[in-house]
Amino acid sequence: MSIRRKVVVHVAAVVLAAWTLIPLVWVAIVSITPPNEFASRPLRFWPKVPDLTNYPRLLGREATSPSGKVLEPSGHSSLIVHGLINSAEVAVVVTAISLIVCVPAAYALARLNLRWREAGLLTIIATRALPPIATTIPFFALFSSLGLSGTRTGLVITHLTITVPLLVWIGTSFFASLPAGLERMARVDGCSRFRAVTKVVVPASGPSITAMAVIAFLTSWNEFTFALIFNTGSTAQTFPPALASMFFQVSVPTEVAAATCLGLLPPLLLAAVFQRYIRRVNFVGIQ
Amino acid sequence: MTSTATVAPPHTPSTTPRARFSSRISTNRFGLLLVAPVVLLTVVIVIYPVAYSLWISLTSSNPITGRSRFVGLENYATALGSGEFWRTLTLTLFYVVCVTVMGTVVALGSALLLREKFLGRRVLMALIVLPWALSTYAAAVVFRYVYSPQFGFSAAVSERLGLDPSNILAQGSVIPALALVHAWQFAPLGAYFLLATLQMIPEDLYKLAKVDGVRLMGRFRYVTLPYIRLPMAIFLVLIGGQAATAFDLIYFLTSGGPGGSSRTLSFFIYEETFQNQRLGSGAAMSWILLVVVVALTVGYYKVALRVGNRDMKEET
Amino acid sequence: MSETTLQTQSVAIHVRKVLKRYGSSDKPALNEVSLEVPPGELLAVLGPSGSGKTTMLNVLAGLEQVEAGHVLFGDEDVTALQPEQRGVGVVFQSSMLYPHLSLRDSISFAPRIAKVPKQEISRRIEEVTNWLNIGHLLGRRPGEVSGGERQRAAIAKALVTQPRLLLMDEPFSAVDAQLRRQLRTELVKLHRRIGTTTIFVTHDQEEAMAIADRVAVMRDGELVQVGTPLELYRSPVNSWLADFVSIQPLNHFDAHVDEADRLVLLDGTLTVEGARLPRGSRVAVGVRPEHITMRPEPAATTWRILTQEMLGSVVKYVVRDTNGHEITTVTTADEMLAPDQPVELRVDRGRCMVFDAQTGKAFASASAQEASGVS
Amino acid sequence: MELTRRSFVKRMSFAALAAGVGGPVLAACAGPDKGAAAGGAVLKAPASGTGTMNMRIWGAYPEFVKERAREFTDSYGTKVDLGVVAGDYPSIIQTQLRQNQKLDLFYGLGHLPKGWNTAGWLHDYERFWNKDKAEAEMLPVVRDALTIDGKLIGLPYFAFVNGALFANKQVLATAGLDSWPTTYDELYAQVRKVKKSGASDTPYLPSFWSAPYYGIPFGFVQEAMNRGMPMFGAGGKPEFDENSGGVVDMLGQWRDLYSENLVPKGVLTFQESDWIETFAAGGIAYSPQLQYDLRTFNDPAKSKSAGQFVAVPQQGQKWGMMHMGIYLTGNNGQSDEDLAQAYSMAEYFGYRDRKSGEFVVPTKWAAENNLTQGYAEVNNSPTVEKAVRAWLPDADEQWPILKDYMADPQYAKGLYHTDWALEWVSEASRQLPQAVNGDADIKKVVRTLREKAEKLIEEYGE
Repeated sequence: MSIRRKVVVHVAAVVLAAWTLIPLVWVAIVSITPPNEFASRPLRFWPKVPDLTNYPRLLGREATSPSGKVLEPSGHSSLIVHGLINSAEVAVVVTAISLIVCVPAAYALARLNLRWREAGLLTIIATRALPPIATTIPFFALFSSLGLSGTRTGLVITHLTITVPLLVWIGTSFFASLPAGLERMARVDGCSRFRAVTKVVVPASGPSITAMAVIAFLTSWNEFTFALIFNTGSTAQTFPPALASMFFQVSVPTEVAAATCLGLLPPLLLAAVFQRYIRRVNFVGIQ
Repeated sequence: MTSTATVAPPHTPSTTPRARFSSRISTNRFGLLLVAPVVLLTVVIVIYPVAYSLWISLTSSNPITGRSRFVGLENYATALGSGEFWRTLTLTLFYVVCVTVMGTVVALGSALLLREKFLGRRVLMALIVLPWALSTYAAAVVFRYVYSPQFGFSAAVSERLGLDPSNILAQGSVIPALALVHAWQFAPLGAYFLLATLQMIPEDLYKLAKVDGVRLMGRFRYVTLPYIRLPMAIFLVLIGGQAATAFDLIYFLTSGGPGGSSRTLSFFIYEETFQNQRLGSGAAMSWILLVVVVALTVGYYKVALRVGNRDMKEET
Repeated sequence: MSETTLQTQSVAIHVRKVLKRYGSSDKPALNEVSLEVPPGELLAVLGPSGSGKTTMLNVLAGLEQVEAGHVLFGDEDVTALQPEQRGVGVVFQSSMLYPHLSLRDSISFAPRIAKVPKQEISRRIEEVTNWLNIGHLLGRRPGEVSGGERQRAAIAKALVTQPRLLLMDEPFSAVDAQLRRQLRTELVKLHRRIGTTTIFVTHDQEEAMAIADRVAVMRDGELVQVGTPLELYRSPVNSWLADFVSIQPLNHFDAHVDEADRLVLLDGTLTVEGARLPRGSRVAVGVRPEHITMRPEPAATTWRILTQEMLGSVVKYVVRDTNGHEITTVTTADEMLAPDQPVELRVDRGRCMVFDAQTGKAFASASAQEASGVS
Repeated sequence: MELTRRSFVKRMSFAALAAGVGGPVLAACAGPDKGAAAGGAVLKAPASGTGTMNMRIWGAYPEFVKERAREFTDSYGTKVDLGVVAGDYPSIIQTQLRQNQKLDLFYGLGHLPKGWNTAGWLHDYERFWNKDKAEAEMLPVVRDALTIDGKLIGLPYFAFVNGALFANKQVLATAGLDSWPTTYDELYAQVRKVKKSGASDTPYLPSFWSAPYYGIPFGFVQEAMNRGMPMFGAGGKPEFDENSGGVVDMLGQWRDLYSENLVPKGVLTFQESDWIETFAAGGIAYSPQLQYDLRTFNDPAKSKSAGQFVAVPQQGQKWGMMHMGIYLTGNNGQSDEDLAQAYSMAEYFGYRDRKSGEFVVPTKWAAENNLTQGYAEVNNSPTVEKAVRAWLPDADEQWPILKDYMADPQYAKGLYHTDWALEWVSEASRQLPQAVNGDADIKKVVRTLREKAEKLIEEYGE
């Protein structure tokens, strides 16, 4: 590689890193800016006295500010803490159900040469073209009669409408890429059809299934529209509407920034840890 | 024969236990059994509600008085006859174009870069996943801190450069500004996706092109592009569909403003169904949007596949 | 010698009128095929691609359900049994091991499923892997060992289940020629040692002839011939098979029987004495290159050497007659004859394979045997 | 098509599914099926608190409400499940009411309860044991606002002036201004002077132009009313039009403010937190704000120009209008006992503590957060005055000004007491910004808004 090319490539790498990170880092910086330094003129890129108190305060603890003042827990702490807990619960249940339902289906669609395979996959993928707001309309009516509005169960159901088609889609392409004949070997090794799936195909697809799980978790954790419409203000409120309640209200922007960081940390960590698996996602899936 | 130590008892039909259920049924039935939960779930929580929303779109009901009546295609006619609907549809298409262009440029640029060797490549490869891990709502919250003329990063930078912090979310620039957030959030997926394809292009092809005296842009046009056209098409369909149905980004950053400058069809539907609670006309507009998105997707897919196939044929 | 403690079994395999069709296809993949395999035999199923040989293997393993007919292991009818109930060991063509497991876990997978006690599994693994010389690789994954080691591990995996029947689906197709020959020899030795009935599917006739006790040749879903390599070599039932099992391409001739009971080949430039066929009959004759005796004869006028090719222990010559007909001969590499060398050719009746001119079927093997007796 | 066994089974399962899920759905979609919950004798205050009450509030000061809820539980035994809602509050709550979520006590704004009551989603307070006493103590404007169809619909959560005109003394001093504006025209003239003087680049922050639904429509209605322009008559009949000057001229002035860059950039997409932050950051001369936020602006922890923010006196010109928060009770078919529990909680939060007889929560609201209440006794109490004077700049001058704001504010009853106020407000929040930023012709916007009201009257009046 010529020197010139080397320089160009490294500069481009720095630009890409900056483009990716600056928005995130800036929110983190705002979250540790003390209120009296916030929005100072001219704007500072780093606070003179970093102030981490927003975090313990949002998690419901008292905190001592850099100036030694003892600050009460944030008024939004229960909102945020409950939101985080609910989000985690809902996301875990959604992930579990999605995997239980989608792994066998994706496996079957990818490897069993079913009749109606194409039609099934196309239907599933077509549902992805629905605007999320459009699916809320029928649920609007459904939930009132079933009493599911404002419950975690209801939210899990709505999240499944997104994760199930998505996971079947990407799962199908995952399983299609498994070595041929794996199940035949399992069969002669003494597995029934079903055990061949559970004992061989699933373990052999560890990374793929991990990627599916991560994607299901992220999708649920980040889901906003259903959570806003059905669960805002309820005890089953997840993090996104809780953050929205702070965002749209008289909150100190630095505190909102800290809340944002708290809510974004789990997906960011998860994605960073499992990014090697996520990279395997292949959307070509169907031909 | 040398192995005579012992001989296992012969298998006889009477000692062979019955095969497990999953083995006894035909492959097709076993497959249907595995697919059944998804089919059932999809029917109950996706197909049925969607079909139900089709029914809703043929009705008109008042949220307060509770009066509801069947109106046939009136909601569709009203939507298609209203200037506001066409305005939001046009805005949606503009938004989709902005998002796809920006998203593709960033994704392709990242992929081309990540194919090179440089210091910290592995780290960067892992880093770029981060925006993707957020949804558009979270990206919107994050970019509020970038765009704000009062305390945003962009304001801080422009101040340092001696410029007047401009209002990025103003009439003229709001759609590209929102599209940028969308592209920021969605491009990593495209980058990974394209990179996987780029890495399959044989290095020899580039050498050959070099020997033939093809310049950098030419090498991109004649070597790289034919390979990535199909994955690129798929990425464009994905990001385009995402953009067409995006709502939370707009909800958080502009609420459709200023003055309706960012009221895309998806947000318009939100206003109609949720703020006004006019489920009928909201559902009708959703269906129109769905048809538009599906038609564009299918049309685009077909074109892309044809072009892709043609390229591949030229190759061989 | 009894260092083997692995409990091996050898059952007779009976395949009776098995019919198998895929989907709605009219042409059956197996068209009422019957096959008898005595206990302990190493049978090669040989055929070109699409001949139904892999289907046959799948039917034996239980991976495919048959439409009609029966499969018996010994006197047990296993037709309706699922693969997991049949007690067969299979070495597949590709992905012979579980990619996500270490060799040890792959090999012990089936006995673990069968709930064989742990100690017993270890004992068997130790024994089998010692035979195959892969004991030191057990901790690795398939991606971390060489192709040959993968093959050996796959065989070990098939053996630890102590199968009644060992099935192998072109197991050596993915390795290079030299290693393939080596593995073949090892397989034969191993089979001698364990004596399990083994059915080996291949499209490589050389491989089939080299290792098998008997070879079953398949074509278009039918069994063409089952016999020892020598039988196939010497008495193929038709000209297609004769071609298919020969290493060097056959010389084919249209021939007729003349008044002197001679087979007249190539407009008479080559004749074979003692046809023992009705006068005037028209037949197809196939002669293997190695069965044409060639002798340098400066005075000969009909045949001259066109090209020669050194093939190691033998030399292949293409010889041309005055009419421009060419035939191929192979002789031992004692001497090299130069091109243009006039030669004399002789073909014994016993070396001729005579087929019906229309159907390509061999004439009754009795006459062939008689013929060979004469030579 | 032949009806094979398979296809028959398939059809049957679809039918079963449709019947199982579809039945209730269709029933639910038919609209409100409960009649208005009315009638019945006046209830007795419950002897003890039981069960759990669902409470939903707007996102302002959630920690304050949480603390009061804890005190209520300690004192009365009733547990409180408190939910905080912000953003599209009316739509979110209306959705939950429609979906029959259990809402025992929840916050509503003045323009909401009329329609909700018509739909049968609310329990009125006619059976509340202290109804007459509470009504007697309310400010007249508050009592009027809370009386819907002749019935008391709830108890006051707060009552303050929305769009109270605040000034930043520092900026005015720099610009050399020393007299308060007495009309909107004077206000806008001063704003231009400030900009000219260089004291501020964007001297005016019309906080009510911003993105939320309670932004620009409220600003529009309040400025029109304060300028004496008729807006809505009886039954919500629109009394404005595009031909007679009035609101058209007013919007023209707004358009000028915007195009002359007298207002901060991005104001049309501001959220509430943005407009508070922007004013608190200094550099703005005048801004109509929520009255109670005067405390926020003068809080050094939240504001860089604390001590500089004062309310502009109403000298013949009213600024802003009455803004009402209301404790409402949902009608989910609850028993009289449960209703009494809801009343009991409403009484504690929105009236007097039954045990002490004092205005406990309202007084704390007013004293701690400057959130004025629907009762003169609370707003003028020594506790509150003392608390407010503690932080209020120029307290001797400012305290009477603040009291004056609450003396006789305008209230947009003509609009608010319609079944369709929410819908009109939504439409206005979309139309008006386009008039301000020049996307749409002002006259056309005004006509659209009038026609919208007429159409809604027709539809709801059917």
